[in-house]
Formats: sequence, structure tokens, C-alpha cells
Amino acid sequence: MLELDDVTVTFAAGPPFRRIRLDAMRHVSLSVGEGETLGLVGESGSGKTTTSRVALGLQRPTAGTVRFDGRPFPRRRRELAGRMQAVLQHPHWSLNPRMRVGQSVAEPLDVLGRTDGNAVTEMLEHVGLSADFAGRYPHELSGGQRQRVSIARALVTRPGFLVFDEAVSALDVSVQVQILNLIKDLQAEYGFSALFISHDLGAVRYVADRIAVMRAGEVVETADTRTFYTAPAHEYSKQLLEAL
Amino acid sequence: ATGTTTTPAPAAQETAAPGFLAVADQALAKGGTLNLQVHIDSGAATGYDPQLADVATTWQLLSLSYETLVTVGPDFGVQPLLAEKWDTPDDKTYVFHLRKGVTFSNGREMTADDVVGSLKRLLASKSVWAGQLGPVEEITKDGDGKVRVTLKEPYTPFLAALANVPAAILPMKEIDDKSVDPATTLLGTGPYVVENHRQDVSWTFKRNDAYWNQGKPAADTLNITIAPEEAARIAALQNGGAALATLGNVDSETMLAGAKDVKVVTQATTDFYYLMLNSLKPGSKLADPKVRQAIGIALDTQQIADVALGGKGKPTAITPAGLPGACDPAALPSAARSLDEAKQLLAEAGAQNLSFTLTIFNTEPAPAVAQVIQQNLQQAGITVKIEQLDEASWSGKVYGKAPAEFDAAMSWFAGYADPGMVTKWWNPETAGFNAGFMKPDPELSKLIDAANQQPQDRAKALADVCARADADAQMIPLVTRPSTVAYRADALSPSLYATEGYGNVLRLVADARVKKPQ
Amino acid sequence: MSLLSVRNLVIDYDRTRALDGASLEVAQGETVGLVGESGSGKSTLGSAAGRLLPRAARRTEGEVLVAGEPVFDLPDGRLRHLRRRHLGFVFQDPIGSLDPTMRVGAQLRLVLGRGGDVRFHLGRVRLDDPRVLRAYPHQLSGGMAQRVAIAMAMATSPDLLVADEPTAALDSQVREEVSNMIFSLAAEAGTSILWLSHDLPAVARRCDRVAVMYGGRVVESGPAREVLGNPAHPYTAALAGSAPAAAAHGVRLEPVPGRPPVLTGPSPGCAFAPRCAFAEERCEHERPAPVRVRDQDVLCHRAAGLRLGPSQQEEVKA
Amino acid sequence: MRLLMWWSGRALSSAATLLGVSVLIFAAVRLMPGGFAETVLGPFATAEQKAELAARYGLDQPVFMQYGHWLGAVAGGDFGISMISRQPVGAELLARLPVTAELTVLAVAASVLLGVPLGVLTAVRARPTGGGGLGRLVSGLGVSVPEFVLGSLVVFVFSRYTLGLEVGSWIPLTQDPAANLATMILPAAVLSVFSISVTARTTRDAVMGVLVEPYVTAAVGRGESPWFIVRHHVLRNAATPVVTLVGTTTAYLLGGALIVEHVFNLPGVGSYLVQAVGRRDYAVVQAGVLLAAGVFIVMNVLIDLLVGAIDPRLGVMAGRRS
Amino acid sequence: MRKLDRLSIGGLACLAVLVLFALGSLAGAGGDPDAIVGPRLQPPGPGWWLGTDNLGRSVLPRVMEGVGTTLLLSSIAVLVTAVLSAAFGILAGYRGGYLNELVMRLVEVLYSFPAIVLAILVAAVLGPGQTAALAGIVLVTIPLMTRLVRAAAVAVSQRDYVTSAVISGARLPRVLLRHVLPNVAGTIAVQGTYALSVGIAVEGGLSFLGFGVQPPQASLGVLIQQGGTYMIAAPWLILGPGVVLVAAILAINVVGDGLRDRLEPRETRSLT
Ligand SMILES: Nc1ncnc2c1ncn2[C@@H]1O[C@H](COP(=O)(O)OP(=O)(O)OP(=O)(O)O)[C@@H](O)[C@H]1O
Ligand SMILES: Nc1ncnc2c1ncn2[C@@H]1O[C@H](COP(=O)(O)OP(=O)(O)OP(=O)(O)O)[C@@H](O)[C@H]1O
Ligand SMILES: [Mg+2]
Ligand SMILES: [Mg+2]
Ligand code: NI
Repeated sequence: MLELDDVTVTFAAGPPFRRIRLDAMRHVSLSVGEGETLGLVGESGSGKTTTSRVALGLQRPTAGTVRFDGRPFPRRRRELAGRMQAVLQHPHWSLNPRMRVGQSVAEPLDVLGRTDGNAVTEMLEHVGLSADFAGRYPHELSGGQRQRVSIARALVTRPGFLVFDEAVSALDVSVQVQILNLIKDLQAEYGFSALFISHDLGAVRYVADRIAVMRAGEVVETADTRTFYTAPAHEYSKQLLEAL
Repeated sequence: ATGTTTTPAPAAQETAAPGFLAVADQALAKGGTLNLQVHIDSGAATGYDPQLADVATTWQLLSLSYETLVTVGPDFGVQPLLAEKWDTPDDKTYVFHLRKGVTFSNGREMTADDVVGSLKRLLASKSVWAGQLGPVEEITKDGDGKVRVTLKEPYTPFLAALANVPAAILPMKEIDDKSVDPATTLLGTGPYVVENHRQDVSWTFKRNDAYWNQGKPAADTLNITIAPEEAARIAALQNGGAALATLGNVDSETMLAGAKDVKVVTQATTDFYYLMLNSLKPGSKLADPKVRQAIGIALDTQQIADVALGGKGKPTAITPAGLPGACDPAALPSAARSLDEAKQLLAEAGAQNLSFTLTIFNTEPAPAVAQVIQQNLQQAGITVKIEQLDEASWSGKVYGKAPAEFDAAMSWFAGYADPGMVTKWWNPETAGFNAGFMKPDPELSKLIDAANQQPQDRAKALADVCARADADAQMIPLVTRPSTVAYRADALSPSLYATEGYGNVLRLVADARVKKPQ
Repeated sequence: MSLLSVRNLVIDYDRTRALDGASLEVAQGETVGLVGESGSGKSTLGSAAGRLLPRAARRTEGEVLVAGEPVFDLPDGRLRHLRRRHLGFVFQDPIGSLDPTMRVGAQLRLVLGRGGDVRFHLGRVRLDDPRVLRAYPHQLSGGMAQRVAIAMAMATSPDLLVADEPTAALDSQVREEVSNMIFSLAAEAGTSILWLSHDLPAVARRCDRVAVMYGGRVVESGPAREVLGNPAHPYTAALAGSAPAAAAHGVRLEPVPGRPPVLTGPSPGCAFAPRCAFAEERCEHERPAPVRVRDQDVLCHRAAGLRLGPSQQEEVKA
Repeated sequence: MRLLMWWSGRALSSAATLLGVSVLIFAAVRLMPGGFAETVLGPFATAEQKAELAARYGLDQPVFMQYGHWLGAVAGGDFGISMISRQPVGAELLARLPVTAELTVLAVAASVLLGVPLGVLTAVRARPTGGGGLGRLVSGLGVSVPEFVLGSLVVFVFSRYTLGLEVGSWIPLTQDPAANLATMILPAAVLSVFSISVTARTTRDAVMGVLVEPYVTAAVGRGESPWFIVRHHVLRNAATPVVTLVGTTTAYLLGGALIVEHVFNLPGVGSYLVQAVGRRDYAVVQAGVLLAAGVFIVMNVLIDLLVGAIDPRLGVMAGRRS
Repeated sequence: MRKLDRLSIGGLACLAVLVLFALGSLAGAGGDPDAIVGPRLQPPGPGWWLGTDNLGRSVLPRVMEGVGTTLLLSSIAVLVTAVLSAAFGILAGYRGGYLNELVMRLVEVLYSFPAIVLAILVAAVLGPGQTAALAGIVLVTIPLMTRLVRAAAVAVSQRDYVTSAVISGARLPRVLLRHVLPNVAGTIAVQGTYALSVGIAVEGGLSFLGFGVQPPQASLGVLIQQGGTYMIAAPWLILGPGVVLVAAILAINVVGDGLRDRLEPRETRSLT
């Protein structure tokens, strides 16, 4: 489904001249198979979000190639409409404050020109929000409620590829489980691929089929979930698991 | 509808000598500083050269340093100035006896050569005023201290024309040896010398200690502030910042009513507003004399005077009302005809739904006059659209091209001191500036020249000119333009004429006495 | 007498009831974990302890006592004294809670006043580095910023520290470090802690007592191990049973069925009733009164009759 | 080094702006109807006279040549000769600059000293229901009274009645600073009314934005007093938009100064410019506008530096992060 | 979403009255604004309920006409400004790059002109009159608004909801219109009302200097300018239009603030 081959992303910060160069990703190779969930873990600043942006085609790699569905990204983003979705990291800015929750969730459908009468309320209920939330504005929600709205928005078109960037970290465990179950159920139902980014190794273990560990822009280990949690290969992975 | 006028009682006006609005109190001590404010500075590409000055404000300022052979007295009588007296051996010859002991402000004595040179320089220049001197044939020195001017034909306004600043006597020796450039330096025989001038900000004049007229000027220093905004001038009068100021609003008197010690007087002038109708614009209905006459008939100049000028102006014919010998505007043919006749004339010309644009500049009271005109003509079924431009755009539009592109425009003429002087502008061939919108009327031109060559029975000749111009109606005289002056009675005792021919409020400033030496 | 005493507190927003009669006691020197469903009113309760709610919030009923003083009825000066001397706050967004235009050193100095020893206080949170002093908040990592915030909150050795998810934005190792710091500093100073968190294992490990919120009320409180290991309220049981970290790989966790409630007025009965496996008729329309079950205070009509484990729920056959 | 780069970047964009201004103003004055020849020479001028005048000032050359010459001269510090006063424009502007500068500085000072406290006060007192009604009314009133009305009123009242302050006279600062200030206070007050209101409004907005920031809540939680918080945390953080506004209002104030100078008859750049426009004194208009643009650009560079100093995240030296 | 507060509703009502006033003038209520109906400078009385001006015209119909002229002129101008600023500001802010550079440079050039000089130049070039006043107001108000809209748009463009929309495959117009525009609308509303006050002031200033609407048409600027000269002799000349102008700008500002609060509902916190 998605292949990152030897991708490097370099940011230049600061004014021209004496720029600070910073490799957010260094020679990263990853792939997400059809119907598979890849968990991406690593410390803060290790390049997880950058990886997801590359995967979504929002960030052009400095070097390396990205293939989505076997092809490089089309020049016109529009051709991918409805094929991928994401839950982005910052719940605070994930929702348009001028749009009611219902409108936000319905937007991906609108883009595709589909108006599915009940899809929105159904999806809201799936993420544990009652239908009357559709009429609310984002500033009236708690952090967790907002997060759930963005999840609903990401799932509503049933896209083939999804990125969850810290999608459940603002939620309490019971809601977390609800959402994680929802992800699993939908995946079982129509088999999307996903990149699941989280600090929370427990949540990752719960949903991911394979796990990649990033550190300082590099992927230090990739393994399937069971192997990773029982016999991590890399020193850093062991450290991570100890903290769990 | 006609408006009535609320004219404030002229209580403020002192009862002064006939012909005067105020006479300086000679008993007061001399000396002191006089602070004046005027609304506009001189500003010409020609600099300070008096001969080339063509704007009344410039004349006014230059008259403090420059003097002419003769001057105008109250009620427009010509009086001696640099010439002590003059003879007129025949009606084409003038011999001026120059005053002795007159020096320029650099100390050099004025000679007959200066006078001859000045007048010759004027005639040779491109100055408008060259034409006002009439058909001068020859200017010669007639022995020491005398200058003889010979005309080709008699020319009545000759002396009056000599009485204005462009005919000032310049230091010709210095000009000829190029040690003085009159465009940048003021060097005259007048009562004051310039100490400082900041363009559009202020002038400072100091008394000329060597002034020939002993005892004059009274005030030691004149500070003239340029204050374009009326409110600022009114403020300066009220708080004593200015002892005298020129005012533009016809209601200034009312506005300053109650201000302590401030006296407002209205000086009648011979300047007058006139309407230009472009008869040269291709396809314009205004080319038809009937249409123009209809407009002339429909205009209610009395209402313009009463409403737009607050009763301060007077209807006038092309000879400025108020000048001795000027024709009676009420006796003009158009004054006797009715609106119906105007409509009929329009109908005859096939111009029932006449509509044209009136281009004016934006200085009050021009917009007020234009709006009354608009109302007047509406009565005759004529639609006037007013186009108000800044002065530069206005002159560009009115004088910039020949044939000119405007339909109708409004302006004012300085009226001068002789009724025949301004009539010359009705002949575009001599006037020049109006050749772009006015067809010469040979008949009228002949009458104009005749009136100026004919010292006898001039009134009749002028009346013919007026009637003919009224029928021609390419330029229609409207109303005279009043000039308002206000001064602090507690700070100043000024001398002011009741009427002014050359728009010079400062004419008698050398007489003015400062009450509180500052 | 308890240090913090929240009594039947009702807080309303424009169209939401955030707290619906919450009661909570925190004793001197005690560490209390406040857990619960997202949207259940934890942040609201935490802020109410210092009357730090947005203006849109209205206290409809109830009161909050800190050191015996009614927070909502104090004049401004006294309230400020209370906050300054007796209360400390640490919020979720570490960098955001520091003034972005002021160097870290200057901010601390401002808080400590003239005589304060900035280096000492930074040293306490293991940041005794001159570079930190000169840094601006945005130049710090999240963990460092949170430690600065803790240093500021603990500078006056408050009686009660309210920490609203102070580690949620940090990654796991840093998270551990920061939590340790808060608890050790508080222990040193004898400060009570009200710890708002989603991290049940951490709460269980660190806190003396736990209060569980649901639908704007504290539905169960008691000793941490008891509450999480041996819950008396059905919601607590459901919550405790659904931590993904605890589940073995491949096991499907069963979340609480249904949706969290959103209140607009007082809930007529038990807010959890619609999702509760044990609900009976009166749960729907009779508000449960607090009952004492073992060591816990519980808001449940049926608490006394249920035996619940963190992962299995069973009804005690009578 | 970085600073150097920043400066050269600023210099480049400033130069681009100035160049744009120069093109625009040059084109504008030439597009204005009514040539300066007619204006200056009067209706009686002959065609030769006009041509001669045009030749004297190089106006007979192709426009591009004129522009080139002018730009070259300006680059060399020569702003040309006023066609009216025939004085060098540069010197004349310089002589008038102090008045306008003083007026603007006083007005800016007033807007900061009055507008900021007013804004802070109304923000701190604001209610969730869009309250702060009185503050809103007051600042609304400020923007609704045009300078020329207020100016005329003040001029009249203060000249009619002895109220301690003089109008209609102007004393150079160098001559008598105290007297100068006394004559400048009223015009500056009239000029500043609008900007005080706008400043107050912007401040109110900025402060309200800052008040909901977590660090303010944190400070409240620490028991700091409102004024302590305002002084130490709010002002600095709300300053960026206010400072930016103050920078941009200078442009507005320069324009307003023009009307105020006119009403109070102060010999400043503004009244000079208006008169020059009226008389088509090209060199003066061009130089005046260029001067105003220069001042504006310098002002904005200063503002950027100031903003950088206030908020380290926006500073010249700060790196960019998303 | 919050309702408009009471102050704003008052402002709206005030504006409505003014619009009615202006419409009344179109319908001929109050009389012919150009007709000379009585003696000059009469205080209010029957036949001229707000007095007469220096030409003996009744002030009432002139004020009514003036309200219409001014409101129409400045609202059209501000509308144009708002549309242009929104279009350029949003596009420049969202797209960045050369477009941004170009727009910002242009804006800065305009901004560098002292406002009233710019207006005068425009009036002189176009010839005075309504079009010139309109263009003048637009050119004077456009720089600030574009600048602020762009700044707001830059901030909004980086928000995750915009990214989400892009990921969803939303086309540029949709992203700009549904996500960026509504989130900069508060800025536009506030700046719009600010521009409206500036517009009215510019129109007045132009009239004051003689470049405004052409006589005999009345605008508030013209009336106030004339009234200003007669402040002492005939205070009613400035009172009517002055009160109306202040009321109009005040109402506009108050409504603008209210509108912004409505468009950008936000939390408020007290410091105690
Ligand atoms: N647009 C950008 N410009 C410059 N640097 C950037 C940019 N985006 C990210 N970085 C840097 O790249 C590095 C990787 O960032 P990234 O956001 O991918 O980390 P992360 O693993 O998602 O961290 P976290 O867990 O905190 O979200 C960081 O050091 C960050 O500062
Ligand atoms: N400013 C506000 N305006 C309106 N409603 C609000 C506001 N803040 C919170 N709420 C509502 O109040 C309820 C309680 O919110 P609160 O933030 O206290 O929850 P929480 O327990 O902290 O949740 P989370 O774990 O998601 O942070 C929620 O239903 C929320 O929608
Ligand atoms: Mg990230
Ligand atoms: Mg919370
Ligand atoms: Ni105490």
C-alpha cells in the first residue's frame, strides 16, 4: 500500500545563511501492507510526525522515494481524494472552530460529492459521541471529545489508508479502548492500512500488526508486534519496553 | 424662488472719511510690529518680478517694496506717487515729473532712466500688463527728472494702468548690469524691504529707513503669515495672533460677531465673477447665440449676489459695477427680458432640454455661485451639472487646450481701476487666454476700442459695449467679488479704502498705526 | 479537617453541566488521583479548587473549601493569599504555561520575589544549568518546561498541588521522570496532591487515594489500590478493566458499552445507568446518595450488593 | 552574520518598496490633469512661455528619461527644485519636517500612553457576553469624530476663549521649547484622538487574547494580583499587535497631520504637500511622498526589531519552527 | 453560537434608522435637497426643521441625502476593499512564495503613501467625484486590511484542520472558502468597520479639501465641512450632520465589535 524507500527529510531552520540543518528523517525505509497496521513509536522529536507527513504526501522528501499504491504521489492531490485520511496530533487545532462538529465530520464526504444521510451521526456514535454533538462548536468540547471528532472525520469515508498521530493519547482508557476497538472492527470489515503513531506502547501493541521504532530520525528496529514485545532486538527498544 | 438677505447692520464700520473704511489715527505713536495674515502666498514661476506678476495676491505683497509712478486714491482717482505730477499736452502725450530724493532700498537714487527702462522693459516683456498700457508709441527721458510717454492713439485707461504693480519702477541700472535679478530679489523704492520669505509660510518686512516719504511707514516690522485655512485666520484674529487678516467667507462678519475688539469690514472691489460659455466646442448648443442669450436672461444675478455672496456683491455688467462711468446692469437688454422669452429662445434654437456641465474651481464662494446658477437655469429648463475641480485641474481644463473642452466655466476678473480696462478681455484676439473657447465679435471689439479712445461721452460708449457684450454672451459678467478684511481694533488703527481696484488690502499699510507696540 | 473539601459542587457552562454535584475531600499530606472518563469534569473540578474557571462557567450550587476557606465566596485579596500560600497548579501544556516572552530565570525570579534563590529551585527539579536560566520557554523541551513549571508551583511549598494531566504531552520516559519529581518534591514539602490523569497504573502506583469521576460527579473514592483493584462502582470496574496496556496481545478488550453522558441539567438518576449492566429501575430517576462500601465512598444504589473486579464483573447472588 | 543577512534582506525589500512608491508617485503626478505650466504661469501664458518653462524643468523630455534623471538625482540626495519657491526641495522639506515629526511623535505618544491603558482596562473588565460596553463606546467615539471637525472646533473654541493654550501661532522648538509645546499640544491632541481609539481597541483585543493563555491562568493560580499579571505577563505578550499597529498608524498619522497642519496653520510637511499637489509642484510632491514612504519604512523596520525584542519567538535571531 | 449583544443590536437599529433616512430622501421625503427655500442661515423652524444653510436650502433633506451618499459610498468602497483584501490576503497567506512577496510589496507601496495624499492624488487623477472618492477610500483602506488578513491567513493555513481538508482531497477554493475565509472573517469584520470609519473620514477629508462629491450633492463630509465654517454663526449646520455621522460611525464600530465576538466566540477569563 505505502512504501517509503530510503527517505530523508532535512529541515533548514533560521534565516538564509547560517541555517541550522536538521534531519528529521534519515534514510527511513518503511512499508505498510494492504490491510496492515504499522505502529510507529519513539521519543518526542524522533521524526514520527514527519514520517506521517511524508506518508500523506504533505511533505516532499529531500531524498528517497515514496510510493502509494505502487505509484508515486500524483501531482494533483485531488486524485487521492477519499483514499487517505489522518488524525493529526494537536487536538486543539484539529477542528475548524467556525464549523459545527457535524459539518467537520461531513466534510470528507462532501469533498467526494457523497451526501450520506446518516453516516455522520452513525460515525459520531461509533466514537462515543451522541448525535446532538453534531450541532456543537469545537470550543464547547473537552480535549477528549475533540479528539474523537477528528477520529470520526477520518473514518467517515472509509479510506484505504489512515494515519493516526497520537490519536488516542488524550483519551481516558475506556474511551481509548472503544476507539481502538472501532479501528480494529473497521479494519476487519473493510481492511484499510494504517500508520499508528503513539507514545503509548500499550495502545500500539493493542492495534498494530508490526512495529517500527524511531530514534533521532532513524528507524532503529522494525518487527512484528509479538516479536517486538517479547524479544526486542535493539537496545533502545528494550529501554522503551522497560518503561512500560 | 428668490432669497432675501440677512445683512448685518454695518455698525462695525467706522465712520471715516468719504471713500475710506478706516483712517489710521495719526495721533498714535509710530513703530511696532504688525502681524498680518493672508490666505495665499505669491507663487509664480516668474518669481518676484513685479512686471510679470499677474495675481492680485502677488501685487499686494510686492506693493510693499515696489512703487509706481501714480497710484489710485479713494474712489479710483489717480494720484501722484513716484511722479509728483504729470502734464498731458495732448490726449496722446503724458509727461511725468519725477519726485526728487527717491531712492531704491539699496540707497541708489531713482533716475528717469530707471523709469524709462522699467516701462520699456514692461512693454517688451510677455507680461499681460503690457497690453493694459495701451498703444504706447514711445517712452523717452525728457530732461532730468521727467519722462515722456507718447501714445499712438488716445487711451483713457492709461494712467489707471500705470497705477498697478506691474508698472512698478525697477532699479534698471542694477538689472541691466545683472547685479540684481528681479525674479529673486525685491529691490524697489517702497516703504518696506524684505527681510525673510519662506514660501507658503511667512514674509517678514522691515521698514525702509531711507523711504522718501518722511514719516512713513509707521510700523517698523510687518510679519505676514500665510494661512490658507479660514478657521486659522479667524482664530488668529480672535486670540490676537494677527492684527489684520483677509477673510474669504462672505459671512465672516457674522462669524466674528461677538469676538472682542475684532472689526470686520467689507471692502468693495471691482473684481467680478463671470461665466464662460464655450462656443467653440464642436457640436455644442452653446455655439448658438440664442442659447447663450437665454442663459443670460435666466441668470438672476441679484439672487447670486444676495444668496451666494450674502449680499456683499453687486450685479455687474462687463464694466465693473462701482467704477465711475460703469454701465448699469439693470439697463442691460437681458435684464428686461423674462424667463418665457428665454425658453422661447431655447425653443427657437432647438435646445429645449439643454444640459451642460459647469466647471468651477473649489474655492468658496465659487461653488455657492455655481449652485445658485444651477437653480436659476433650472427655472428655464436647463440642466446644469457642476464639476468642481482643484485650481490646477480647472485651469488645465479651461485654458489648457484650444478649442477648449469644457462646456461652461466660471472664474473672476480683477476689475482694475478704469471701467475700460477689463472690457479688453472680451476681445479674444487681444486677450489670448480665451481664444480657445470664444469667437471674436468684431463689432464688440470695435466698440471696446472706441470706448477707450474716446475721452468724451465715455458713458454712452461704455453702455454700447455692455449691451453688445450682453447680446454676445460668450462671457457673461455676474456679480462683483467682495473682499472682507478684519482687524483687531485694540491692536491696530489701519487705513482702508472703501473700494479697491487692484484688490490690494495692503495698499495703505504704511499708514497703519500699531496700538500696542509689541 | 481536610485541606480541600469540595461539597456538592455544580458548575454550568452555556449549554453543558460540567459538574453535577461533585464532592471530594483531600486531607493534609495526602496524594489523590482524579481519574475518569474524558469530559467527566476533571479539569473543571481541578480549576474550581482555585476558582480558575473561565468566565463562562457558573457555580450553580455547592462550595469549595481550601484550608477551611470558601474559595468561591472569598474577597479577591483573600483568594489571592490562598492561591499564593496554599495552592499550586501544574497544567497539561508545559510550554504554554510559561510566559513566552520572558527568560526562564526571570520568570522564576518574579515568582520567588527578591530573596528567592532561583538556582536552588531549579536544582530541585534537576535543571541547575545556566543555559536553562537564559533560555526562553520555546527553546526548552516539553519535559524541561514542565519541570520549570513544577519548580514554580512548588516554590512556595503550597499545601495542595493540583496537577491537571501534567505528563500527558510527554513521552513515556520523560513522563516517568516528571511524575517522580512531583511526588518527591511534594513528599518533601508535605504538600497534598490532586493528580488529574488518564494513566491508571501510574495513579495506582503513586497515589494514596483515588477519586473516580463520571458525569460530573465523583462516583467513587477511596484508597488507590482498593478502588482500582477492588472497585465498588460499576463504572470504576469498567474503567479499570479496560486499560490496553494491561491486555495481552491479541486479546480483545471490552469497553464500557454506550456513550458518555453529556449533561445539560442535573441528571435525574445515576448518570451511568444507561450503560450499566446492573442498572435497575430506580437508577434511572433517583440520584444515588453516597454510601460506604468497604473503604470506599460510592455513589451507586447497588454498590453494597455488587462484587466487582477490575476485569471481571459479577453480580453477587443474594 | 545572521543579523547582517536580515538587514540586507530588509534593505532589499525596502528598496523595492521605495522604488515602487517612486514609480507610482511619479506616474500619479504626471497623470494629474492640469499642467503645472498653466497653474504657475496663469491663463495669460503663451505657448512659448509654457514650452520654455517645461524645458527649464526638463518636462519636455520623454517621461522615462525624466524618471531616470529624477531617480538618479534622488539617489544622489538631490530632490530637485521647487517650481514655485525655486528653493531646493530637500532643504525645504527638512525645514518643515520637525513640525510634522513633533506632531506625529506627540500623537503616537498620546495613543500609547492613553490608548494602551484604556484598552487594557476594558479588556480586563470584559464580560463573556461581549461586554465592556462603555470602553467600546468610548473608543468608538474616538474614531467617529473626524480630525477636520474636531480641529475646527478646537481652533475656534481655544481662540475665542482664553483657555490657557494658544492656537494659530507656531513657535519653533529651537526657539522656546515650552512655548512650542504649548502650541503643539492641541494639534497633537486632535490628531491623536483617532489613533488613541484604534490603539485602545487593538490593545483590548490583544489583551483579551492573552488573558486566556495558560501562562496567565498559571499566574492567576499562583495568586498574583491582576495588575502584577498585567504588568509582567500581559503587556509584553499583547504588545506585538499593538506595536505593529502603532507602526502602521504612523502612515495614517502622517496623513492626518496634513489636515491638522492645515487647520492649525502649522508649517509642516503635510500642508506643504497639499499645496504642492494643488499647484502641481512635481518635485515637491514626489519628494514629499518619498520622504513619507521612507519614514514609514524605517518605522516598520524599527517595529520589527522591537517586536523581535519583545517576543523572542518572532525575533530576528529566532529560528523558524512549525 | 452566541447572539449579538445588546449594544450591537442598538447599533444595528441605529444603522437601520439611518438607512431608512437615506431611503426616505430617495423617495423625496423632506423636500428637494437642492432647492433654495428660504433666507440664508436660518435657525430651525417650520419649513426648515433643521434650519437653512448658507444658500438658504433646508438642511433636513440635505442631511438625508448626505447620509445616503456617505453610507452608500463608503459601504461600496469597503465592500470592494473587503473583497479584494480577502482575495489577495488569503491567497497570499495560504500560498506564500512569490505571490505573497508581490502582494506584500504592492501593499507596502500603497501603505507608504500618506492616506490623504493618496486619496487626493487619486481624486486629482480621476477627476473629483464619487468614483474618485470611492477609489480613494479603497486605496487608503486596502493596505492595512490585506496585511492583517494575510497575517491571519498565514496562521490559519498552518492549522491542522486545513491540513485535514487537504488530506481529504479538498480543492483550493474549498479550502480557502470553507476553512481559511471563515477563520479570518473576524479580522475582516473588524477591519471592515474600521475601514468604514476611515472611509467616511477620507470622504470628509476629501470634501474638506475640495475633492469630494460634486455640488449640489450632499454627503456628510461636505455638510460637516460647510457646517464647520459656520460653527458659531449657524451651529445647526454642523449639528445635524455631525450627530448623524458620529452616530453612524459609532454604530458601525459597535456592530463590528459585536460581529467579531460572534464570528470568533472565545473564552474570557478574569484575573481574579
Ligand atoms: N517544519 C519544520 N521545520 C523545521 N524543523 C521541523 C519541522 N517539522 C519538524 N521539525 C523538526 O524535526 C524533528 C522531528 O519532528 P517530528 O514532529 O517529526 O517529531 P515527533 O516524533 O512527531 O515528535 P512528538 O512525539 O513530539 O510529536 C524535530 O526536531 C522538529 O523540531
Ligand atoms: N469553555 C467551555 N464551554 C462549554 N463547555 C465546556 C467548556 N469547557 C468544558 N466544557 C464541557 O464541560 C464538560 C467537562 O469538561 P472538562 O474539561 O472538565 O472535562 P475533563 O474531565 O477534563 O475531560 P478531558 O479528560 O477530556 O480533559 C465537558 O462536557 C465539556 O464539553
Ligand atoms: Mg509528532
Ligand atoms: Mg481535562
Ligand atoms: Ni493562609
